[in-house]
Amino acid sequence: MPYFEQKSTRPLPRTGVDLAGIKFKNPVILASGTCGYGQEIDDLLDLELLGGIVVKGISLGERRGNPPPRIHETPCGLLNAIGLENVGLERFLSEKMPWLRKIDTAVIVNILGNSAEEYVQIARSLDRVPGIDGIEVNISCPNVKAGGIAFGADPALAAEITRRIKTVTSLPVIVKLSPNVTDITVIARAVEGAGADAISLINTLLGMAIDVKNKRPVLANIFGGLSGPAIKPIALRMVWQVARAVEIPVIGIGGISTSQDAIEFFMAGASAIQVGTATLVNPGSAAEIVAGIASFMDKEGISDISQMRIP
Amino acid sequence: MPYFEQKSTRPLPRTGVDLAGIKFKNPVILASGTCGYGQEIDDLLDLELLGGIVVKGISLGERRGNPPPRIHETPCGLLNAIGLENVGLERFLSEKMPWLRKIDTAVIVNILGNSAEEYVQIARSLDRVPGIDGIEVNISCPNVKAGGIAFGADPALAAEITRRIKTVTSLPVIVKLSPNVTDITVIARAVEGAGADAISLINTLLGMAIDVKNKRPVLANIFGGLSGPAIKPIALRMVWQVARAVEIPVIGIGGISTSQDAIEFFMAGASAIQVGTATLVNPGSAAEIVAGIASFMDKEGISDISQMRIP
Amino acid sequence: MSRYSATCHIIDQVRLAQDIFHLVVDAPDIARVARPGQFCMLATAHGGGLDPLLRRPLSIHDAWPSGRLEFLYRVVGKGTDLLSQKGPGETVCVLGPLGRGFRPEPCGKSILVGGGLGAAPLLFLARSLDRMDVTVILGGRSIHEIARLDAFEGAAGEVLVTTEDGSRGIKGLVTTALERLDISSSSHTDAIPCVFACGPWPMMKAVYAWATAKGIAIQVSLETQMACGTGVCLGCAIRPSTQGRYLHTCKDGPVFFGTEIDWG
Amino acid sequence: MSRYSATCHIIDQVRLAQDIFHLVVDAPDIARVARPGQFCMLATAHGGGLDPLLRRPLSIHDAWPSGRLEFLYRVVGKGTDLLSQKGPGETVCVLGPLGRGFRPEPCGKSILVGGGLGAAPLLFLARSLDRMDVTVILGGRSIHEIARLDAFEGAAGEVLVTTEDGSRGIKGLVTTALERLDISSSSHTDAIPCVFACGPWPMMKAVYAWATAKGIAIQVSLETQMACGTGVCLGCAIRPSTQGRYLHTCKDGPVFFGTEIDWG
Ligand SMILES: Cc1cc2nc3c(=O)[nH]c(=O)nc-3n(C[C@H](O)[C@H](O)[C@H](O)COP(=O)(O)OP(=O)(O)OC[C@H]3O[C@@H](n4cnc5c(N)ncnc54)[C@H](O)[C@@H]3O)c2cc1C
Ligand SMILES: Cc1cc2nc3c(=O)[nH]c(=O)nc-3n(C[C@H](O)[C@H](O)[C@H](O)COP(=O)(O)OP(=O)(O)OC[C@H]3O[C@@H](n4cnc5c(N)ncnc54)[C@H](O)[C@@H]3O)c2cc1C
Ligand SMILES: Cc1cc2nc3c(=O)[nH]c(=O)nc-3n(C[C@H](O)[C@H](O)[C@H](O)COP(=O)(O)O)c2cc1C
Ligand SMILES: Cc1cc2nc3c(=O)[nH]c(=O)nc-3n(C[C@H](O)[C@H](O)[C@H](O)COP(=O)(O)O)c2cc1C
Ligand code: FES
Ligand code: FES
Repeated sequence: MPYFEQKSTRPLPRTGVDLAGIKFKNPVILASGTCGYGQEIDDLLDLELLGGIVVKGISLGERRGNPPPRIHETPCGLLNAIGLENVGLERFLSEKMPWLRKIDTAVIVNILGNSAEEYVQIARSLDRVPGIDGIEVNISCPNVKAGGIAFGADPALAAEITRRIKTVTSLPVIVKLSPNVTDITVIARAVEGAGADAISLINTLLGMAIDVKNKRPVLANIFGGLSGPAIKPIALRMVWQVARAVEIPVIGIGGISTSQDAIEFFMAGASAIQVGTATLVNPGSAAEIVAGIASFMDKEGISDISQMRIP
Repeated sequence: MPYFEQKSTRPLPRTGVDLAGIKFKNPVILASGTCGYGQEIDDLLDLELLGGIVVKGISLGERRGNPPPRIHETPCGLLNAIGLENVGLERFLSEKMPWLRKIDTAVIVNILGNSAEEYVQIARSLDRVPGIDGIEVNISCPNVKAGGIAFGADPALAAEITRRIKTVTSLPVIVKLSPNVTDITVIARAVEGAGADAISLINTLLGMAIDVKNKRPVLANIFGGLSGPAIKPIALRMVWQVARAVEIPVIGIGGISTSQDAIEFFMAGASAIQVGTATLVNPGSAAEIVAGIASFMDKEGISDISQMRIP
Repeated sequence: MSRYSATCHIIDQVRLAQDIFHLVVDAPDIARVARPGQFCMLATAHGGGLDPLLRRPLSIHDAWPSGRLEFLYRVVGKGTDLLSQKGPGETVCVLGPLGRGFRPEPCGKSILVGGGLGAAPLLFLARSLDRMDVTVILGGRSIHEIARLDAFEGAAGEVLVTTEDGSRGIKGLVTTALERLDISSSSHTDAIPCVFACGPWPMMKAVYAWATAKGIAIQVSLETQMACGTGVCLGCAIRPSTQGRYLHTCKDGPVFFGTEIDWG
Repeated sequence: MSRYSATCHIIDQVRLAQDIFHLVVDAPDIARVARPGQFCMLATAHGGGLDPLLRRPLSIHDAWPSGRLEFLYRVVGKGTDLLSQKGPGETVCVLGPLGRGFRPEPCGKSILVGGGLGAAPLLFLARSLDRMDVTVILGGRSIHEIARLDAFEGAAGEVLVTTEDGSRGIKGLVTTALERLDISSSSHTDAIPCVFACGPWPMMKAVYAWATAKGIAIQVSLETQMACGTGVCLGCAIRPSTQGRYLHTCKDGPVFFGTEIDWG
């Protein structure tokens, strides 16, 4: 009896997180652009084991994306210049949401526009769509000419987009920041001031590779976004800085491939994390990370993700 | 006879480069902070095979550097927070220069001050010191509190330091840029306008790592500079951008460990390159890179480094 | 879809020529559902190494109900080099079967054309067809580039070898053999033959031109850079013959009808 | 300095216990000039892999005029794991000998204290001293952590083993053995003994305290993170006992006099 009581006083690790008004089963979310619209890897990864999924960036109209080659492997990293190929808002709602709606996991829609107006239009159309739990505003895509990075590098523009989106939607708004800036805390504070419910970071770092044999850039787009383990130290530093600069929750992204990596981000101050490139390498990564976090918390007697944070 | 004549009409590849008024035997230079003052690895790497050496950053007074731990390995990268431990200007001139003077390779002195005044003072003292071929101004060190990065992120400050240094020295002045900025071409153009003879880039990217077991940042300094193959795609992109934004020569740095890597930088527009972390991993790297470049040029019939540049 | 991520025991790995390896692993789930022309993504880094980061795509060379899954590959870089260093007793992580394979159609003779390691996916295809209706043409620079000839001879009614240096078979390219082929003869039908090709781009272009001129349907297995192989990254885009959306090698292919793609 | 960067053939690699390996390579240049207490940096990535990026520091366990160079190490992470997967016929890149080793001094008995894999550098040291003047104390949690006992017994006049679980020798810590030692007796002199220690930090602290209390000079071999091992990166800083400059493990050490460093 006393033995039983003793056991029961120790609660099971609570990996769930409430963040920006969204309930996540656990703090592990699939990153935009690395899990399609979910259905594409449903057979290889049980999405219901995860906290959530951020779908591929959606634009107003369908986009063809950049010409190939679009990807290139670098040391412990991946360069991509997909150029936001996506089905567009309309087909997303009619073709992708019906399936996503049935899955018991948080669904976040990543959006990208060519202008503030386009962001607003997409956000407005997503409002009150059943099954959508939140919007992630991509002001940080390095691979499309208009929009994207231009907004992410300018605190005033970033704030304006955030503010306007907040007025047209009741959904929680997560703003996704670009790492290609001098001081990320400036942008973070700007979007916090404009009403963002949470911040996610980082998007990819702008990079390139050259094809020595053919004497030209490898990617048709010349530049691409660098992701993967190579960028983890930079992402972690930015999460640490932003978590200390704002009050709203921070979602950590960048090179996370193991539960150890994820825990580093929680310690840096992230309330949740996203798994990107790791899913491309091993579709089961995110589920393995969920299990690893739970067993770490269990072993260390941690009952809530937020307890891991280094003050 | 015709066979012989045919051979002799093909000139040997000319790997030498004249850059900012400095004659380099070849375009391969050791990067500051990764080769000490040269003598430390003289037995493992014949410095006379190289184009030049940039010595460890020199400050006015001797510096103790940051407390340990100072370094940490990351995926394909290295985080360091040495904190500019160095012998100081006086001991550098009296203890290190006599040996360096005897070596037949270009000697560049990397300098760092806490204030514009300190940069000027060091630059003035180096002027006309026999054996010194140029100054590399480090306005990009992420690991010291005052100076360093603060100057490298502000075009006006960067220009002012460059201008003032140019007035007190007749030595060629190379300004070394920080990658931790939104738009590197702005800083590049600012220092070009202020009279810089060349630009070198990149210094390290600001990063961090967390010791999950002990629940604290790995480095005593919390943040450190990320170098090595992991950062090559970012460095290459910045060299490409800067080479297209300024007229003065660009020296490429960042993750170069093979001649293939070096050639990517030449194609991106670099006139010379520096080898940093690769020397730590394998002291012979730079000499291997020199040999690899020569054999590539020979095979491709390239007679001058500048021919490799992609227009 | 039924795709599996498996840590597989290596049953055997044999060097067939200077840089050509034949790898056999035990992968019951994958082998059971695999179709000719599909491929797998194989992890190549040793230990916990993260470089190379991405898995490498390799066609399924053969698959058996016993769980035996075979690959035939050439060492061209870091990833394939590391893979080739593994031996029996060790394991390799395999993701598959991936993509859309060959679609056998009612036709006369099936002409399978493999250039170099393009032969890899053709053995499994040949074995899935009626042996007597299959003609395999294997081309290479020299006899050293023709791998697993015995296996092909066991699986096909006719095997023609072409080498550029004439060290074996017909001296010339695979198209030299195609030109000489009597495409009307077939064991049991006068139907038009169909062609399945895999190999270097210029070879496939030439075979496509030959087939098109003859009015023969052709399916080709293509290679592009891939990050995921599962359809989520959209990195493996390939230009379609129309002005529309890009095709994606890892899910719309790797096998395409010749008419689907832009031959440039 | 005479240091060498060599690609060495592996003569032998034997697993001595669960995670302890004994590696023997052929490295004539390095072995010829190596001194006890020095170390080498070994590349661990396989093929052209760049992860792990840095080489791993390992003490020279033994070195012979024949060119035979030995290491004794424990698998603790990715690098040592990859190293342990290599075998005879393969090669490993070794940089060495590096650093400042033990400095034998005129003294009475030499007491060599190794905790766990801290034993690694002590065999070469023992062999360089007069066998009869050497007492080796090897400590571990259990007998499984005591490696190469036979070799030590061949090289030292006296070998004491301590295990925390009592599975062999004295039950307790190396300090338990030290306390029991009759430090005045020596084969040919009444001179004060000297101590050479290598092992986990708490152990070395305890041995340092013991030696200091007895007025005995002690040299310790330390471990810090290292990037280059050659003295150029200044990454391996370690706090000195004075307020002055930092010491650097790879060039001022790895062996230090106990009085040189800040015991914290
Ligand atoms: C669907 C498909 C099936 C294939 N089947 C086979 C096969 O059965 N046998 C075989 O020998 N080869 C096959 N290949 C080619 C094989 O994937 C490459 O040779 C291999 O990826 C090279 O990796 P590496 O690390 O050795 O070379 P590296 O040049 O170091 O690779 C660098 C990067 O380029 C990619 N890459 C290099 N060459 C190719 C290529 N030809 N196609 C696609 N990506 C490439 C690699 O995957 C890696 O991301 C196939 C490719 C595809 C797309
Ligand atoms: C001078 C010196 C001599 C050594 N001699 C021996 C020896 O003879 N036998 C032996 O078993 N071990 C020895 N070590 C410790 C050995 O270097 C580490 O166990 C090894 O580097 C771990 O690498 P890993 O990749 O397996 O572990 P990981 O933990 O994956 O390594 C990650 C990083 O931390 C570094 N690191 C991890 N542990 C240590 C450590 N204890 N000291 C320094 N760096 C570390 C690694 O070099 C690497 O850069 C020595 C260390 C030093 C500094
Ligand atoms: C192939 C690919 C496509 C991506 N597409 C998007 C996208 O559409 N929208 C977005 O916000 N981020 C996109 N990203 C960025 C990722 O969501 C993530 O921020 C980044 O890759 C860093 O995380 P990682 O290192 O875990 O991959 C993409 C990344 C990759 C690799
Ligand atoms: C250990 C270490 C110390 C460094 N010290 C300096 C320095 O004193 N001054 C400087 O300008 N750059 C310094 N750097 C930056 C390098 O010179 C180089 O710019 C950077 O490491 C990127 O190149 P790499 O990837 O080839 O190492 C240092 C880098 C390392 C790794
Ligand atoms: S390789 Fe990722 S979608 Fe095809
Ligand atoms: S490890 Fe580089 S100086 Fe010691």
